[in-house]
Amino acid sequence: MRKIKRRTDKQTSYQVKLAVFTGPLDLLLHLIERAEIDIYNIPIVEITDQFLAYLQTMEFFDLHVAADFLLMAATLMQIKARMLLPRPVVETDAETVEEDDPRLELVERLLEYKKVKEVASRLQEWETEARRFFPRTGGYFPDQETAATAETAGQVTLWDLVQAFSALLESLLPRLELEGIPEEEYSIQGLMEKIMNGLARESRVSFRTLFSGLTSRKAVVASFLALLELIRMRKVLVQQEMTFGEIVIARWEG
Amino acid sequence: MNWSKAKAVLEAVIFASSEPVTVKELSIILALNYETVERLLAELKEEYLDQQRGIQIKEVAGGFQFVTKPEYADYLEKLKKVPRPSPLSQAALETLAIIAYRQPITRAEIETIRGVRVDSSLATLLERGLIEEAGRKDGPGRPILYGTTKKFLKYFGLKSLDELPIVDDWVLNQQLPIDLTAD
Amino acid sequence: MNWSKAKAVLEAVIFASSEPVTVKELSIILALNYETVERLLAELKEEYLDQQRGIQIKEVAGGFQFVTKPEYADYLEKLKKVPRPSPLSQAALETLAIIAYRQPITRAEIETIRGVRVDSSLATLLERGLIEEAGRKDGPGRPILYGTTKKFLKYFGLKSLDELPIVDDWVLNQQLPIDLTAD
Repeated sequence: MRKIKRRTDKQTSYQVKLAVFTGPLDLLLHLIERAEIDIYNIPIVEITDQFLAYLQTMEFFDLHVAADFLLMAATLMQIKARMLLPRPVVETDAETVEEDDPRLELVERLLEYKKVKEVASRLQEWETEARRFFPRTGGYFPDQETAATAETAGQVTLWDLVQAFSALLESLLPRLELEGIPEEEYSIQGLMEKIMNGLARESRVSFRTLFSGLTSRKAVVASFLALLELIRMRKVLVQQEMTFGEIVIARWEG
Repeated sequence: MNWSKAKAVLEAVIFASSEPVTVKELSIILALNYETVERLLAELKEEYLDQQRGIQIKEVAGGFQFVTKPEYADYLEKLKKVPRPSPLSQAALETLAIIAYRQPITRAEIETIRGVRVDSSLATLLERGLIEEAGRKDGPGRPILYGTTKKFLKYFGLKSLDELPIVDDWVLNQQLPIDLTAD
Repeated sequence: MNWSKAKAVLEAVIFASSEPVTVKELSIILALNYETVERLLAELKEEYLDQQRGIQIKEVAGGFQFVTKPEYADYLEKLKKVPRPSPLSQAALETLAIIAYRQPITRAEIETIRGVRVDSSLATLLERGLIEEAGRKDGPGRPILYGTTKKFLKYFGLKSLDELPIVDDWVLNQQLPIDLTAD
C-alpha cells in the first residue's frame, strides 16, 4: 500500500480554504486527489485521520460543522474499524477492492460523485460562455403587455392570502406573546409534509384550522412559508367561497 | 476603437439595457465624448429607418431604446395570441409583494425576508416593468432601492398603492426568524 | 408579402418576444410554411453575423432569440441597467447536474448522491426557474420529483437536453439503478 505524504504543517489547513467543500464527498475526493492515491485502494486509516483533522480545524475556527460531515466521519470510522478486524485471507490483486471490502460502497459513491463534479464543471463552463450573450431586457414591445391580468393562486390572489395571514396573526398574537414556550426549530420541508399529510386525511382544510395548533411566531411564519411553497409547487389549491369568506386549502387535483 | 465597432457596441448596449440608455451612460461605456456618441447614435438610427427593418431606435424618457416599427403591429398582435407560458412565478410574486409593501427596499433587505437570493426574481420583475429603481440607499455601497411602477398597479387592477390590503406591520417588517439557507 | 417585408416582420417578432420564438410560431404569425420561415431565418441570421453589428440571432431552447455578440460582453458588464443574476454556486451546479441527468428525481435521491442536504440548492434553483416540480414518485410519502425547465436550456445556451455531454454510464432520463430513497 502506498503511503500518503503526511502534511502536518498548519498552513495546509489555510490553503484548503475552509468550508469551500460542497459536502463530505467533495472533501473526501479532495483528500484522495491531493494524496494522489488510487480511488479503488483508499488507505482508510490515513484518510479518516485527515477527514477528522479537517473537522477539528473547522471547529477551531468556530465554523459550524454540518451534520453531513459528521455522518461521513462516522461512516469512515466504521469502515476503518471493519478494516482493522482480521479477515479471512483471500488471494487477490492488492490494487483492487474485494467483493466484501468495507470500502466498496464508499468507492462507488465517490465514483458516482466524481461524475457529478465533471458535469457540474461543464455546466459552469457553459454558464460562463452563455453569460457573454446578453438577451434583451427592456424596450417597448407590445407583447410585454400580455401579462396585464392578475395572476391568481388557485382562485385566491396572493394578496388575499397575505391579508388572511395578517388577520390570523392578529388573533393569534396575544396568545403567542404570552406563552413562554421554548423556541423549536422548524423545517419548511417538514411543515410542507405535515400540511400534505393533513390533506391526505381530509380533502379540505380551512386556513384557520391549519394554523390553530401552532404555539410560536416561528411556527406560524414557517407554516405560512410552507403553505406558500406548496401553492407555488401547485400541490395545494387555495379557495375562497365568497369574498371575505373563509379561505380553504385543498389538494391540487390533476 | 473604430467607427463601426463603436456603433456595434452602441447597438448591443441599447439592446440589452432594461431601460432607455442616456447619452451620458453611452459616453462612459464607450469612453467617447458626447458629440461622438450623438453622431454614432444618429447614424445607427438612420440605418434602422432606411433599411427595411422590423425595429428602430427611439428616444424616450431622456434615453434611447429599441422599439418595433408601428407598421408591424398587427403581427405582434398575433404573437400575443400565440399561447406561451409567461405567468409570474410564485417566487417573483413573493418578491413583488415584499417590494410593494416595503418600498423603497434594497435587494439585500428582500433577501433577508425571503431567505433566498432574489436576483432572478428582480430581473424578471424589472423586465416585466413591474418594479423599477427608486434611487439609492444612504450607507455603505449605496445599494439600489426598488419600488413598484405604474404598470404594477395596472397589473393588479389597483388605482393606487393605498389600495393594497393592509398587512400587520411585522409580517413584512420582521426579520426572518428561521434559517432557510442551511445547505 | 414580399421577401424583405417578411424578413422585417420576422425581425420585429423575434425582437419583441421575451422568450425564444419557434419556427412553428413564426410560421403561424407570418402565414408562411416552415421551409420559407427557415430560409428567411437563415438569411436574417447571416446578415447579422456578416455585418459588424452588436447583436445576433441565436438558436436556444428550441427557438430563436436576439442576443448580443459575445465580443462586446465587457462593455455590457459596465452597464448597470443590465439586470443579471449572479453565477450559480458550486453546490447549486452539482445539484443541477444530477437533476439534468437523472430527472425526474427526488430530493432524497439527490442528497444520497451528493452526500449533503440540498434544500437550499433546490430553493435557489426553483427560485431561478432552472428546475421545476415534475410530478410525484410512487411509494411512501409520494415525494416530489424535480426536472429541468426550458429556462435551464436558455441559461446554459443549449438547444436541447441532447446537447448534454455523454458521461460514462450516465444515460439521460435513466431511472436510478439502485433504490436511493432512504431518507
